[in-house]
Amino acid sequence: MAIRDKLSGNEAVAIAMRQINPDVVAAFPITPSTEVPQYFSAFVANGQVDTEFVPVESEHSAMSACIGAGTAGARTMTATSANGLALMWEMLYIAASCKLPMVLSVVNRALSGPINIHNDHSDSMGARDSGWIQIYGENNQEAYDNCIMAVRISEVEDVQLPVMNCYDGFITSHAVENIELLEDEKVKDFVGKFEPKNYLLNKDEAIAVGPLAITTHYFEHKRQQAESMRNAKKAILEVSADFAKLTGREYGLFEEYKMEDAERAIVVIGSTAGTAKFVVDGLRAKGEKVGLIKIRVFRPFPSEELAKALAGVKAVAVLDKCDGFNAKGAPLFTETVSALYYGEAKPLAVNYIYGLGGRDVKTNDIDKVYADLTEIVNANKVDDPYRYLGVVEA
Amino acid sequence: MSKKFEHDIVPAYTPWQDTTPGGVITEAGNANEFKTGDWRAMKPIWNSDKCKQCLLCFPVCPDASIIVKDKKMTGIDYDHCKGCGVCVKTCPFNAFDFVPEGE
Amino acid sequence: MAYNLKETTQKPERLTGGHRMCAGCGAPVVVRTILRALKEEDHAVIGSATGCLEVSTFLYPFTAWKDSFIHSAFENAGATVAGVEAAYTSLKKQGKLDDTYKFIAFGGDGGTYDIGIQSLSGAMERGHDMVYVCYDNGAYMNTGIQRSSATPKYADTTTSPAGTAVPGKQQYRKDLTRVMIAHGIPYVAQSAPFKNFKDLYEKAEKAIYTPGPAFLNVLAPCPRGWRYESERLMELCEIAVDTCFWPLYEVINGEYKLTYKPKNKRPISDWLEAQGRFKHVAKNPEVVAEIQQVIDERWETLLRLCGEEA
Amino acid sequence: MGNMLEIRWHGRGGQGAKTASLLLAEAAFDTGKFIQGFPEYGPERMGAPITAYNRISDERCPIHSNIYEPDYVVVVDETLIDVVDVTAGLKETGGIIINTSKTPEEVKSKLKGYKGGVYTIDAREISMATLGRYFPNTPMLAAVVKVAKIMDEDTLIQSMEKSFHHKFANKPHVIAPNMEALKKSLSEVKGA
Repeated sequence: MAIRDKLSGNEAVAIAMRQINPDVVAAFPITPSTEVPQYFSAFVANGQVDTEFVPVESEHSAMSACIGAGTAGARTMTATSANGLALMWEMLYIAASCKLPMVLSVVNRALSGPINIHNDHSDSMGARDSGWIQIYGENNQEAYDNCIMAVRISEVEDVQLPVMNCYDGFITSHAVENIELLEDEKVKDFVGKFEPKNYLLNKDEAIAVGPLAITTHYFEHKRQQAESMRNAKKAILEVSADFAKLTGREYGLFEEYKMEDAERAIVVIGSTAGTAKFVVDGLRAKGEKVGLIKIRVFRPFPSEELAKALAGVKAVAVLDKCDGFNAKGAPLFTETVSALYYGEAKPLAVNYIYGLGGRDVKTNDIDKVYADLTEIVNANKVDDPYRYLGVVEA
Repeated sequence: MSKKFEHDIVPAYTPWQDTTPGGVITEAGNANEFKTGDWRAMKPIWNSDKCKQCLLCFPVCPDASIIVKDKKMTGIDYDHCKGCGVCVKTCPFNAFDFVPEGE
Repeated sequence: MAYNLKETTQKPERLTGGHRMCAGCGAPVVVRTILRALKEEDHAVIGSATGCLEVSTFLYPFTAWKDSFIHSAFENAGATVAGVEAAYTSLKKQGKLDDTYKFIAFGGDGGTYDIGIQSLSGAMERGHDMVYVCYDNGAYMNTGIQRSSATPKYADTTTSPAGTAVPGKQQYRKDLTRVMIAHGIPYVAQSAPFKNFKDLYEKAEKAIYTPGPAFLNVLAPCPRGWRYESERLMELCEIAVDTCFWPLYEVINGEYKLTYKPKNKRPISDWLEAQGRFKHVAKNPEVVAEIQQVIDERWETLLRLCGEEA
Repeated sequence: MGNMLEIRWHGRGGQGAKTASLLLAEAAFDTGKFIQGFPEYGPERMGAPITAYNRISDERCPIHSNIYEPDYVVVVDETLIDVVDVTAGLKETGGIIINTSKTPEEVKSKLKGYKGGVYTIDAREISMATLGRYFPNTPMLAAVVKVAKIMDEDTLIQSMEKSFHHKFANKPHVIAPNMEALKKSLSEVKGA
């Protein structure tokens, strides 16, 4: 059945791409995503895929070529990191506004400056409002699984939006771990054929894409785009349910870990969730009622569901692997708190900015957060909700 | 979602539910339905008797408004002609008059 | 088949009227001729950089393009159309498509010489089977006549205004055609709407039907930016060509060929005096002499490259 | 994670410490273990000190941090002992394996009073004798497998034979020398 292997996250994603066999991949090298187009170009060189690989001269052109290819009627994929994603910025918005299915694997890395090649989430979090669906994985298995599911999610008829498949640079991208792969045929069947409705290379109907839309039309276009993002939540759950039937691996909008009776909880994204689960197990063994929520889908943000999941806790710590520079709290925190505002209960909430520029996140760091939550519960108030974890203070 | 309009011409302030997904237009060349003739301050008038059918007026028109049928100039498409006068100036045989619009 | 203007009128119009370009604009004249060079049975996908041409021909919900058209941004027409071409190559290879498609990207000089040059260079270097056409009107006309690297020296633009201390743009124009020739692609040409359009049509035909990347740099007068009466479009092109401000030539696999040599080379003052943007220098003998010298040098270099006698 | 084994590798960029950690992960994976193999990435180029890690366990390990209290440390280049705190956090129930021609007793003095096991292997000599070139990976891998009892020797030999056949499919003549290097290393690790 499933194929047991040991792979790095980048290898796993490249294999997923081989199995998906997209029509076009256009990509530019940037650490730590570089290996994805490298591995993939070897598949191209060895005739293992039908893909036209376009080794562009910049990430801006990577996304531009993907937009050209996608609108032409090709199933299209790419990968990038950090400054590469930043250089794509303008085109990210355009891809989303064209309602263009596409999968971009974002190997999360800190944005310059100072220049730093290591992991945090400042790249994709900056792009959170570009109109892309964002799915985050904890490890190589999830990066692989999400890559395959992203293709389907992206192409759901009332969604038709591009998807970022995000996973942590180096920690996930370069670490070799056990993984279960699907057989090529199963992936092929799961993703199915790409059948775009309107496309440039339709000989029966020439189309025009990418208009100037002035005040009479622009707003309605954006409202329609917003609707697609609203529709995405259901689509993600449906595709994930199909994937679970195939693999037994269940995915939702987020993962609840030992949350049933939890009084203190951490909300976190990415590989740190694994480290935190280990800590939760330790504290649970000591009888502490702690739990964890790992956000999988950040766009669309699962507000109602998250508020419900946190309704029973007394205090929650939201961990952001990027700063928001609004002097008040980082993106996941502000989204979580605004979700709670409309929820049935409002637990005390605190934000920790952590792990910037690859600062290693140890089990002790997570221990400290749960300990702080205990203090917060005891005091029944949060003095300063905007905190840092692991930064060196004077 | 998305209502099909004639010539794919989505009117101004159309509800978002009815606008074309992703701003795609599927009726190629529907700009033909948009009349730019009212931009004209000056109007070229073609005099068929002076015309030698050299057809130089045809490629120089920015608005594809020189009507050519079976390799013969037959008239001007005033729905789209903006009155730039390039045809007037280019014609080696002075076959066009150029007069203020409305005269 | 030899060029015959009358025959070309039989071809379908691939850029319709009803677009919003200025009255007398040179760009749609260039575009119409280039598209006529397509075989009737061939499909095309046209791309455009953001600019006058794009915003005027695809103002929602109206498209003036009879073929499939894509616009995405300002600096990336090369990459965007390259992506479309890659999709075609892939789908064709997989047997998912059997019609013939041709790919043409248009960009103004701002979108080509300046902000778009990286994407253009990349697309040409990678060898996509596409044509990139620069309609060169010598400034950022879409945003209100700002100088570009294609703007001629001394031109008065809104970001190189003719002032009391500085008489307009202070740099000579970049020779983008030569830059593209340096890419070693199979076909590069410089053309303009000229006489009966034989030059432009034939170059477009070669560019489109030469396998691999091709680049056309085509002069496209802008009555507003250059400040001349709109009806003089063809006259302006003729002056540009006959003064050797804008020589007509092509380079096929590295071989230069002059496609038009003026019988009597006109003085550059004819070019300067024809346009309001040079009004402040057109009568200044020192400036005119300086420009004339540079025009002469560039022309002689070109003649040498084309194996012509001066 | 009851029986999780954590290993830290010290090497110099270009010497293959990262590759060695991945080979170890692969060998352990073949015995049905859950593994992690990851380098600590930086801008380091050839020659700079680098670190790589392994976790080997019976269950999937969710932790994604570096390793601070390893069970074993492998030093691929003995000159690093003078510049890197190689025994930092090293458990005294475990040990350190150093690539050197010296005996464990001779290097012990440089280990800041570390009281755990000290092992040495002359990977250079073994590599030169078997492969004719200096590739310390295979000897170091053999040494750590033996010292840390990651698997029995026969299992390692079978696993590596399979791996070499796959890896060197295009140059089968190097398989036998590599196998020889492996076996020689298993018998030449010194210390306890």
